[in-house]
Amino acid sequence: MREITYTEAAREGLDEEMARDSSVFVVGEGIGKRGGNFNTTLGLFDKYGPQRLRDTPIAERGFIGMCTGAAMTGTRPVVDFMFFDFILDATGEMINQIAKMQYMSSGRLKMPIVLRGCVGVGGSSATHHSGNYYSFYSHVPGWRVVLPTTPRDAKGLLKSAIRSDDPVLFLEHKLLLNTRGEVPDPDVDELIPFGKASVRREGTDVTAVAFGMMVNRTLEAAETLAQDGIRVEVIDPRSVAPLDMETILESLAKTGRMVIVDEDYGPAGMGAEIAALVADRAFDELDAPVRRVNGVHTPIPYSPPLEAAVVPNRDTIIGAIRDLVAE
Amino acid sequence: MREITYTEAAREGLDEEMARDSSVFVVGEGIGKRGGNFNTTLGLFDKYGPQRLRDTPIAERGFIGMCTGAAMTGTRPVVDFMFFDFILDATGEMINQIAKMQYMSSGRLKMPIVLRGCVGVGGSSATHHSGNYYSFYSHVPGWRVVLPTTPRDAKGLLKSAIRSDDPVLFLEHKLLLNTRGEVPDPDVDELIPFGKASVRREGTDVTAVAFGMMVNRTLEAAETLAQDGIRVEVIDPRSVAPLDMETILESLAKTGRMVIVDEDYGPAGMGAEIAALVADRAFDELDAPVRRVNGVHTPIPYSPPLEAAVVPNRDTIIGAIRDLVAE
Amino acid sequence: MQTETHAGADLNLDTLLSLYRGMLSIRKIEEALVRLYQLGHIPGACHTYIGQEAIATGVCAHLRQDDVVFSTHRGHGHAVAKGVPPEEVIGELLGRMTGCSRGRGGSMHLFSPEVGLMGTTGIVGPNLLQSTGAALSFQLLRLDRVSVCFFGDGAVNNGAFHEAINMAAIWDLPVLFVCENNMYATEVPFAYATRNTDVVARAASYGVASQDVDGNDVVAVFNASAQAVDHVRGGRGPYLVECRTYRTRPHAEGMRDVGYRTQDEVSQWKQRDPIAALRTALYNDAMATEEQLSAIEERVTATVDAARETAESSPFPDPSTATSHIFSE
Amino acid sequence: MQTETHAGADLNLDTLLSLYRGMLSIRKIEEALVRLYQLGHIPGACHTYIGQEAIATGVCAHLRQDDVVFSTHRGHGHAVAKGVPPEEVIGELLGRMTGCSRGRGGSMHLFSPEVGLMGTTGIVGPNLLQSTGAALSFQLLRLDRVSVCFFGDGAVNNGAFHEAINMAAIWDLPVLFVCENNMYATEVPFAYATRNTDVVARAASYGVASQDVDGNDVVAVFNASAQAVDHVRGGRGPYLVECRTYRTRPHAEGMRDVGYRTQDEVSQWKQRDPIAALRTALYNDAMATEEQLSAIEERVTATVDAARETAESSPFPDPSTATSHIFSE
Ligand SMILES: Cc1ncc(C[n+]2csc(CCOP(=O)(O)OP(=O)(O)O)c2C)c(N)n1
Ligand SMILES: Cc1ncc(C[n+]2csc(CCOP(=O)(O)OP(=O)(O)O)c2C)c(N)n1
Ligand SMILES: [Mg+2]
Ligand SMILES: [Mg+2]
Repeated sequence: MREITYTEAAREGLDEEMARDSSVFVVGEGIGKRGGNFNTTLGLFDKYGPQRLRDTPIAERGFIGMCTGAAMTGTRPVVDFMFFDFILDATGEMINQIAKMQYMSSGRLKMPIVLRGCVGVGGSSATHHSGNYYSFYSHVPGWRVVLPTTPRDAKGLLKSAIRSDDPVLFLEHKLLLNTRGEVPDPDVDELIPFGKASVRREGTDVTAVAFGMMVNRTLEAAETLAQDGIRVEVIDPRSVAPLDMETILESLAKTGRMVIVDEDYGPAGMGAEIAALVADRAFDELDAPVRRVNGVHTPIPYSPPLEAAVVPNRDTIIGAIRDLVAE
Repeated sequence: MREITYTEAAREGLDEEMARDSSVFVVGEGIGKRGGNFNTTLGLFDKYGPQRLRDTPIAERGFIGMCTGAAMTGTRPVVDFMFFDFILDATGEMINQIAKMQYMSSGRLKMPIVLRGCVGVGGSSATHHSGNYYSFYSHVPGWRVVLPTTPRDAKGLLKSAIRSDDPVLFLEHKLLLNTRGEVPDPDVDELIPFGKASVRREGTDVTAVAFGMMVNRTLEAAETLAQDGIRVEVIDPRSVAPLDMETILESLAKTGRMVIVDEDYGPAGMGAEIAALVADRAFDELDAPVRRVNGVHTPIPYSPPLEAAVVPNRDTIIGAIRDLVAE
Repeated sequence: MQTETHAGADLNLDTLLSLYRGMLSIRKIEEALVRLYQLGHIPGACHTYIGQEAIATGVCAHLRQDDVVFSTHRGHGHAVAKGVPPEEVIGELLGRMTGCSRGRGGSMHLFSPEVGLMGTTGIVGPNLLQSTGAALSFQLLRLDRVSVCFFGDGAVNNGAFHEAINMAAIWDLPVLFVCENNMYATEVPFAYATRNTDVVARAASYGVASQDVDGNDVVAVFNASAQAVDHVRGGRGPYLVECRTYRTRPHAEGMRDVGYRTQDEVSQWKQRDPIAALRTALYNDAMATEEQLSAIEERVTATVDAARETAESSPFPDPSTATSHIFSE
Repeated sequence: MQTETHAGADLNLDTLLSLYRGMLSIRKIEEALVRLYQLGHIPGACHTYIGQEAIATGVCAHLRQDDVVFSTHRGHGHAVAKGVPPEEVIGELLGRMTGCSRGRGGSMHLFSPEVGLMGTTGIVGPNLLQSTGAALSFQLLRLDRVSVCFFGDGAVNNGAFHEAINMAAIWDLPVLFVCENNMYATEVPFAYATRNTDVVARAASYGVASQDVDGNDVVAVFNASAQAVDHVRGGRGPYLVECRTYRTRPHAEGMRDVGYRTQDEVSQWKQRDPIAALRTALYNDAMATEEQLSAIEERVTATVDAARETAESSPFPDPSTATSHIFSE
């Protein structure tokens, strides 16, 4: 298979869906001629024109609310929002409207809208450009939330997102954008389903469930630990809502030990949910307490040494897994 | 001690703090001459005038952002927002600005702001007037979040909130507003600290941690269960951030069993966090898995039979506790 | 200002009677809801449209079924005018399975996409944005459908107004903004909440065509909307109509209604009742007889009575359906 | 439009030289930052103020230290003009402990409340609201302090603008809104993002006093701000000054800068450089000699060089402090 970058793969997926379905359109700041702050739409303006690649004013609440109305009336908006931090201004539209529209209308309206953009800490982006915030959208009902970590998943999940009649948050960790990986040929039309975890590495001693960029860090950690004979199974849930607990519990049944690695904050986060579910459903299979490795509970600082101190890294993860195995 | 309502108690606390400190002021829709949609400011307009009881346009993001600036410059705003659902439009200000202001300024700015208003399901308020949403503010750093359940706590916590130099979300379950309870005399000046749980009923068989309106429901359940000899210890954390895990773990050490009762959604909610912390810190003390009783994971419907079906009630709680004891 | 409906000027009798019937239907439904509320049969909130009927009626008279309407917390009138059957509106407020939202929504969440009612909203603002989005769909799909947003004066000071009208303007979207300026948002006067209460002038400052109209004069609203809908459907971009009006009941049923407006003000506006005004005009202009008009009133009353009975005898939704339709599959 | 700074008209030489020095300081700091960025020493974003120096300089010349400034992502110039020492600005972008935000913030989170810099923001909009809130504090505390908000044309179409200016108007709050209209928000032209690019007219539509000014003419900005600050401090309510200007560098360092504006446009604006314009005027009006001006330039360069060196030799923050100051206790 050919190797392309994460951004290229997602862009290819977008392009294919726009070609397939003329009701798909994109809005965002600088996603037109410019091709997007992260090159998410590079080249598409020339292909699909200003109606379907529509630059917007700086009005996040406005254009997300607008796209809500569009999704109710026959088109399929993709909102390219750059940083999750920016769309906190649209939370009202996302929670009160988008998430509830199908319910409020008893299923007579659909909500085929995709919000896509960056999350995550890295590159001294500081506290207004480093947010994660996805756990909240798994907490409230009504959203599909995906966090692809490979180019192949990025493409396949974006295609599924655009075809879905449900609202989807498609979140791209900024440090993954330029990573490369194998992606099937354009004619393959591969759709990756929501709620299906990917076992990224098999192992028998510890189950490590990791999200977003932490999948890569955890795979590195697993590689190192393998040299000491600690075999870590690494699971990438790929979507946080729905969450594929089946795959997670199957793995746990094999290993008896679990660590959850999430750059996002710990309290009431994804790790808490998984730990609570595991404690509830697989209490007797646990050989040790479920451990969580999270980003430090603080606003994200700018300066490199401070920034590095608040995100789990390979060593933090290795340490946590060694401790867990020792218990 | 005299008995007054929850709303009266909170209003008394607000009045006392406004009398004490002339830099305290209130903004909101209809909180001036009208006295507030929930009578939260009744009578105060006559006492403190339109400058300190300031009616606002319908601009939740606007007036919360404005009060952020006020709190940075020497005054102490209290935002009376009516329903939590309304201030989802201000999430950007709450997360990116209010929560981070002290951090971004390295502690050189303080953020003495209180946001107060209703949460919760009840009275067919339907999906735009029933939100809880507090778990998100325990997930992100920077907020104090209190959920008083008695008139006395409402008064004492509101007074603490107004005197605090940190931002505080003061959340009042709509079904608690007219409940009555004992409150010390006005001259007592009782402050209730954040992060200190209240053991509302002692017991030795099961620890029930309940939030908001669910404290009352759980107390009712405990009363019924006592007749069968099941002694439930009921803990009201009173604040979800900070969370008093010490009191919770102490109780668990005694009972070995725990249920968490929260009207709010389960996934990545407060119950998940407590269950995860318990699993992490008191794994060996658990005689049974920690159980969660939550509101159903759905937008809140209007019609009474539907609404009743999505909130835990006395019987749901009794059932969960019986099951837990039986394990 | 004095509402004086001139019936005969340019509308034919059928149209006038249909406007009369339309307003009256809304009024009778609202009156039925008030009584049901007072009897304790409406479990949630109820914001009536009494006094403002001319607006929904006059505007929706120009809409096709495939045009869409986005409304507010005060949306019963818009629902009815867009074609939601009375029993479905009443049923919804009673929380019944037969309500237009199947009992899930209540007063502030009325949905009937089948007839183009795309929702009322419990939150002030989103309807402005969503209507703009529907217009964007129609533009993208090259359809000559029109999107209409009803909103109150209170929404004008919200950021949603600013962002919506600006986007509608720059992209020439086919959306008609109808501001129902009843001078108050709950108890807060519009004149307190802004230094510029001239919503038409504000529309102009975004480059949006606009006009204002006596919102209690259904003929005036009808004529203004004819122009407005024509403008919008013709692809000439958005349009704003400001209707100056008044609600004669409290903000919501059960709320105290004192301290922010005078009894005098209320009575003066009651004298400008849009339904009575049209009735008087029809009668004065000798276009309809007292009997004709009374016959219409009787039929409307009978229809609404029957609708109320149907609604009241409809079942509540099954609690086991509380979680259906969160997602599409 | 042609920037032609008339130096002599009404300002004395000290003021003019101080404006010259002020603008030059900002420019030299920005140039140092550009070099540091190109060397890879600035770990995060860097949006320079080059070309817009007249605005911060002309406005802040009228402010007291206890007046407050709320700024944007393009805030280095405002920080310097309000009195943040150059080494603290450079240090902050380098992520050092001695930065004005102790290394926590970087370019878009500059704080120095000691001198009235209440923050720059990485999010477009909040500064409009916060400045209004500071003005509310001053009104409540009966202080004659002034709150100033700098914001770009891009912020004008955001709901925060609408809500902030409206509240400032209805409560007569002492806030000065300074719109730096440089015609683009990133690559999106203001003329695309709105049908009404006349920000002064928009202020008027909220009942807010306003004037526009050539933002590349520091004397014009100085004079307009004198009036504006006087108005605001005198308790006559908010005021908006629209400064028409241009950024001559890319939106942020490291960004491609093609496709949305012509080279021609950029060069034309470079010829209207505010610093060169003042220098020429001072020289033409025979108010200062070439030597005087060059001497100032040398001193400023030396100061900035020293500041850069100080910043570069400052320590990085201690990772163990990463979580301090989340809360007050
Ligand atoms: C965002 C938001 N804030 C506050 C409210 C509470 N509220 C409901 S209706 C209303 C007044 C609306 O006034 P207006 O838009 O003029 O409509 P009217 O009631 O006069 O028809 C308010 C403040 C709300 N529903 N949503
Ligand atoms: C809410 C929000 N949306 C988008 C951005 C990304 N962004 C940063 S600066 C900018 C353009 C701002 O334009 P303008 O206000 O005119 O200021 P200028 O850069 O021209 O000085 C954008 C879109 C942001 N920071 N915040
Ligand atoms: Mg109104
Ligand atoms: Mg600009």
